[in-house]
Amino acid sequence: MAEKRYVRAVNEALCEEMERDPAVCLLGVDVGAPGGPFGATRGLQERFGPQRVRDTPISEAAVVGLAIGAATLGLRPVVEIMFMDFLALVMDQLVNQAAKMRYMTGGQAKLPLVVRTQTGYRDSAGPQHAQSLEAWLTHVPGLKVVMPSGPCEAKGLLKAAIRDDNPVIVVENRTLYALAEEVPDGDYVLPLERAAIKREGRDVTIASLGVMVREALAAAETLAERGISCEVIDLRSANPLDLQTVRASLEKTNRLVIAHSATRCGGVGAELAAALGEEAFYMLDAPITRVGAAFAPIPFSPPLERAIVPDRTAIIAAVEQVLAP
Amino acid sequence: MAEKRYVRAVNEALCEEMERDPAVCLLGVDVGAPGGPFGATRGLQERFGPQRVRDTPISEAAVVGLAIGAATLGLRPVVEIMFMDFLALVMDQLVNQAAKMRYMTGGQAKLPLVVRTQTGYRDSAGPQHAQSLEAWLTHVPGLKVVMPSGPCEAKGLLKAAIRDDNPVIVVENRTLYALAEEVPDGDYVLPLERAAIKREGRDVTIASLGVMVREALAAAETLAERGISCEVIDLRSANPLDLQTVRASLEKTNRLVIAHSATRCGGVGAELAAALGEEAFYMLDAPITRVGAAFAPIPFSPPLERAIVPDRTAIIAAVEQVLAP
Amino acid sequence: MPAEEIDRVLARRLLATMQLIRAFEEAVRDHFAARHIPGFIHLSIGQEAVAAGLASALEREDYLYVTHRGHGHVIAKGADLKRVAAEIFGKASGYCRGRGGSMHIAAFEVGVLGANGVVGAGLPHAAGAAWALQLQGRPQVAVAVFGDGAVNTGLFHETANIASLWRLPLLLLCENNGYAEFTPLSVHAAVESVAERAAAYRLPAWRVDGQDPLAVRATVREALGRVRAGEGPALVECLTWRVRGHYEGDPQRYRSSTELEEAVAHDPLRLFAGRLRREGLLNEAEEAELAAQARQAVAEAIAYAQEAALPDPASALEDVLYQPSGAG
Amino acid sequence: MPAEEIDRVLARRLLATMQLIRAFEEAVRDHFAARHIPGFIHLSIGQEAVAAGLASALEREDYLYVTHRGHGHVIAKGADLKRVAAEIFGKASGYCRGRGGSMHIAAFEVGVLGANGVVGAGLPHAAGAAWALQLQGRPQVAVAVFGDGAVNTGLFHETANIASLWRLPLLLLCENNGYAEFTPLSVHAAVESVAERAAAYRLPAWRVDGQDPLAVRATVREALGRVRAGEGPALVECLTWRVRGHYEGDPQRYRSSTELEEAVAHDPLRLFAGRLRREGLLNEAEEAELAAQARQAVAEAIAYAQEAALPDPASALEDVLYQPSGAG
Ligand SMILES: Cc1ncc(C[n+]2csc(CCOP(=O)(O)OP(=O)(O)O)c2C)c(N)n1
Ligand SMILES: Cc1ncc(C[n+]2csc(CCOP(=O)(O)OP(=O)(O)O)c2C)c(N)n1
Ligand SMILES: [Mg+2]
Ligand SMILES: [Mg+2]
Repeated sequence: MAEKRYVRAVNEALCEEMERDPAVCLLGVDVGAPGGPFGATRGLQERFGPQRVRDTPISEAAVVGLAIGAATLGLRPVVEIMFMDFLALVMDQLVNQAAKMRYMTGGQAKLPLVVRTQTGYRDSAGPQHAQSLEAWLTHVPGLKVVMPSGPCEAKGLLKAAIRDDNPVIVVENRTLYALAEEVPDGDYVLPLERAAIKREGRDVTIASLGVMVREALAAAETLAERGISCEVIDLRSANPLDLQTVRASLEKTNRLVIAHSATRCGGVGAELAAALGEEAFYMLDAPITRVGAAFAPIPFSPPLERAIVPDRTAIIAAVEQVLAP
Repeated sequence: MAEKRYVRAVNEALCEEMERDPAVCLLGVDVGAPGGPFGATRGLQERFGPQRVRDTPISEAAVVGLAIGAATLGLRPVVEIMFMDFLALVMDQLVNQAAKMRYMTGGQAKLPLVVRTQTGYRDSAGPQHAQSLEAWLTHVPGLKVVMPSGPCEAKGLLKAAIRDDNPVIVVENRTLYALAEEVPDGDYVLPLERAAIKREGRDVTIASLGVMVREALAAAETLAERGISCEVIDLRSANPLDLQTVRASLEKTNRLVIAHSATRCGGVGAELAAALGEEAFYMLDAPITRVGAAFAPIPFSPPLERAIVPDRTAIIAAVEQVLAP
Repeated sequence: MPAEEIDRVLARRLLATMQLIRAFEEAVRDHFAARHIPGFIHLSIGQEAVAAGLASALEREDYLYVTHRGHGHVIAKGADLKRVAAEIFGKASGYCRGRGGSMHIAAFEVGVLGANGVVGAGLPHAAGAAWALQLQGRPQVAVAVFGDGAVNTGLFHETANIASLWRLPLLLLCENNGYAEFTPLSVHAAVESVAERAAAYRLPAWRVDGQDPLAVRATVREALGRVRAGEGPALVECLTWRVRGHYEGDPQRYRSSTELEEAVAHDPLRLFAGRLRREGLLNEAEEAELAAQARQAVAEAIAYAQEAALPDPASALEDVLYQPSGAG
Repeated sequence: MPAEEIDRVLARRLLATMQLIRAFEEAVRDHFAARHIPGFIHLSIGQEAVAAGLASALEREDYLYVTHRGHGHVIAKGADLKRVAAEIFGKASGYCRGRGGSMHIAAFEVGVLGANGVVGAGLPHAAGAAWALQLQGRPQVAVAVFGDGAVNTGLFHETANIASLWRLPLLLLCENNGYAEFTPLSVHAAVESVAERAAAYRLPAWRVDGQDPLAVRATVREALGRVRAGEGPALVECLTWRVRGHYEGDPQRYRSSTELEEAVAHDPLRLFAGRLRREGLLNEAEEAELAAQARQAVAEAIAYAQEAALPDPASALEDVLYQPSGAG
């Protein structure tokens, strides 16, 4: 075990899985010789050769399509889509093709395919480079979607994704790439479909996703100083959503705040709130409250961006609101 | 006023708007000489010429892109995307381009652009021709989305969409194309952002979308025989959602069932339930219950398809559930 | 077709394949009209020589991706006619358990990895299969069949560029029937010859009479010779005639009766059988016998499909995801 | 450039434009390094002759769509330098009110209808603008600028086919700098010449030295002659050299020092100024004065941008939708 940065944890996961299984191979714009736009694939082409680590043209839809065909024949391709916004270019291949392939062929196809992508904000990446679009994928039967909230998850979830025999989308966060923490060496694999309790608490449950887990933990820290005890859940998976873990926490706290980076309206929090609002109706002492981005594109200029995207302050306000008498 | 089929109401709206405003023009696969795959554009190329009613190659993303450029210069293009499933091919142009164009240019661009598409099920169209994907669009600031539930809406909402200066997606329903009802002649324009109460009732509110409005009305009829009085709301718009109308109804009924064709998980119903679960928490006498498609692709074979997609029976069951003591 | 001598066995095999496809699709046409078959149906009547010629040039282990108009290719590749029929009828014993239907038949056991309801979407899948073959060092090739309409999709372009760049063992086989649904080629493509567009990717390309199964076969063999030798992908454009509408029920108002008569005049079965008779390779009795065999096989397949059980509604939620055995 | 006599006024104007772009981008480079500018920055240093030559061949009323590497074109088209700078600095008085930044500058008042952060995505917009011009019977043209990397996107293909088919008044102008981010052309395209790919759409195409503003201008004028005459779209490929990294901060590990030196050796400003001096059209003092003017204009623009107000956070929710005046 050693301190590793998030991006290094991704790199390690890829490297180890490629060592372990010759069927694992990488595809994407600049993933090869350049080592990836953020360095996630650094050194891998040197190590595994240009056939297994392939730079592609700017042809995202075809590249996901290639991965589908290759996965059908037993490869385990890992595609990098540089920014999550560009998922919009590959939705047909992801949704109409990959997600339905097994079902539509009556079980003939098995599709061990990973799409890695990343999102992030507060770095003025602007309207076309900062979206969190996982809610689209939550609506799609046949996909799995995870959002690693830190270096451990980055490694453990990616390894699990590569070993899974279904299409899995892994949404990393570029603003966390430089974050370091202790990450287990070697075979460290986390379950894809399970949420994790990151901090135990009694008064309010905060269910959070991706980078917002960090904000939720910071909010919980501040709130603890005010005598409020928050249970922070890292949902980890956006498809499927681990309702059970959140429900179990609600049994204790009876209050729920949901926090994600994506636009609040129509985000993953909507499904979570709707599902638990139904299932756990009689458990709730206050309305389920959601924190997410305001209903606007994400602007470039820092003060505007800050006005649109959520942070720990918004979580604190939401917690206080659900606790208000 | 005369009886008109749904598809004829669409045709009339297009024709009248093209008469009224020479900037209105049509684009899409087979919309020209052939009059559209479902006849919605029949006769329009003859009438308005091949420049204003243009058959396009199978290049959906570029065609939406063309419409964006043309709209910027003052045309009011109406693009037809043959099946809603194919929206997956144009998500970048819709979401990263059209939806953000006005915002991203600081208000320089005005984008009067309509995308007409259609969905439907119970006709064994199979996994790639039967999806309702409006929830994706609900999550996108900068778009308007309507789903006409009958011939009147088909005409009135389409005319409003064409006159609106923003990108509007109109989701028709092919299984309703042959349905006829009285539709006002001439200038009949419905507001884009407002839900309509289709049946008044006291006990339960059913908020429904698109073809499910018809199922909800049928369910309400049956339930009335059992002494249950349902208020049926046609949401009409998926973006924005008219929460006010539903909330006002809830004040009376205190119980809400939401019904749409789309996959239940992550559908528009999630946002509606989450938003009202928060806003109207203290009004609710029972959990908000959602009816939608099961979590699977939509299969071809009729018994399988029926097992996946929702209908009036599911609505009746949901209403009975929210009324159960 | 070059003036080499025609191999009698091969010729009959090609004719038999074409007859089987024709008989099958005529039966599908009739059962669809009689409402025994749900959904949409796209028939390849008139285009059978492409499927027969192509498949005869492939090994069983080669991979094939087809289109919404794919019955012919699936049958020619050797799929079990009963399971094809059962799929089209939406039955549980269909290749896809009734989930796909006509537009989505896949028969992995004979290398048919999928049809597609989204035009162009299968092209990169074939290239991906070819990439896997290349990586795995296997001798097979992958073939993507697509129509003239698909050539205008972005995916055609992206796929052709990557395939050429990576020298993938891929054959791009275009069935140019001059129409994308109701829109003629001249209205949807800036260049009438698909093969001509191949130069933009440095793809070697051939243009061939798609009504002649021997010509299709010879051209595909020539192209595949290069592909199998590791020289990278190739494109073959087959000029062919669609006799029926885009889908069953299409009244074809957009085609003149002269044009329709011309399409019928290009019937590949009649042309090929006539030629075999003229060259003394087939007499009328033999032709009739082959046709009878095809009809017989089709009748059995259709009867099977009609009697086969519908899927259990409870199975509708199976196989959304692959579940390793033992897992929930 | 043909041996015709160079027009002194034009030559100086071209040089001045290039100097303005260069001075502006050098200032942006420095202020970005000093963290005065948020976000990402893509500079066109080394490529200025394309922007200057192209813009000099356009009318003010012609429309232009540019890329993530678009500062030069926006400036050359005549945009207000202050508002360009303010946008890049994220200020309220920027062209896009600070919502777009470097990657999304649009200046409608001078016909720049947008830059794009999604490679290839602006191509159909330009074609759509051209379609509107055609329908409206207006004499202008639309121009799409894009890089060699964008040629591999499906949208390039779909747009080129439609534009040719519809004979749109569109110029496709490719800046081939040999790289898409860190990936060289040979690794991303099956065919090294973009112009060669134009034949697949029956597009007339030219390939020109993009370091020579007069050559770019002459070629664009020739191409636009056809376009304005209603003969349909055309493609011009400008061969050019990117001196800086893909974005500011890119250490360019993927390029040898020889290659970088070669890029610098192709500096279009030095080459063009040298030539003007050799031909007696410019002396050193005049060159220095032009450069000083450029630096002065840039200094004013940057000072303006630095002092300009940040946007009011309360304005962040404005203009998500167009609201007719009077409506809520
Ligand atoms: C992306 C997409 N757009 C539109 C359609 C509707 N559609 C189905 S088949 C077809 C025409 C295809 O033409 P072609 O590729 O020539 O094949 P053919 O039908 O002639 O065999 C169209 C437009 C579709 N299925 N997919
Ligand atoms: C669809 C898409 N894929 C990837 C990227 C990331 N990206 C930004 S610029 C660029 C390279 C573009 O190369 P080129 O078109 O040659 O333009 P240049 O940067 O050389 O001017 C890439 C891959 C993107 N912005 N959009
Ligand atoms: Mg065709
Ligand atoms: Mg480039």
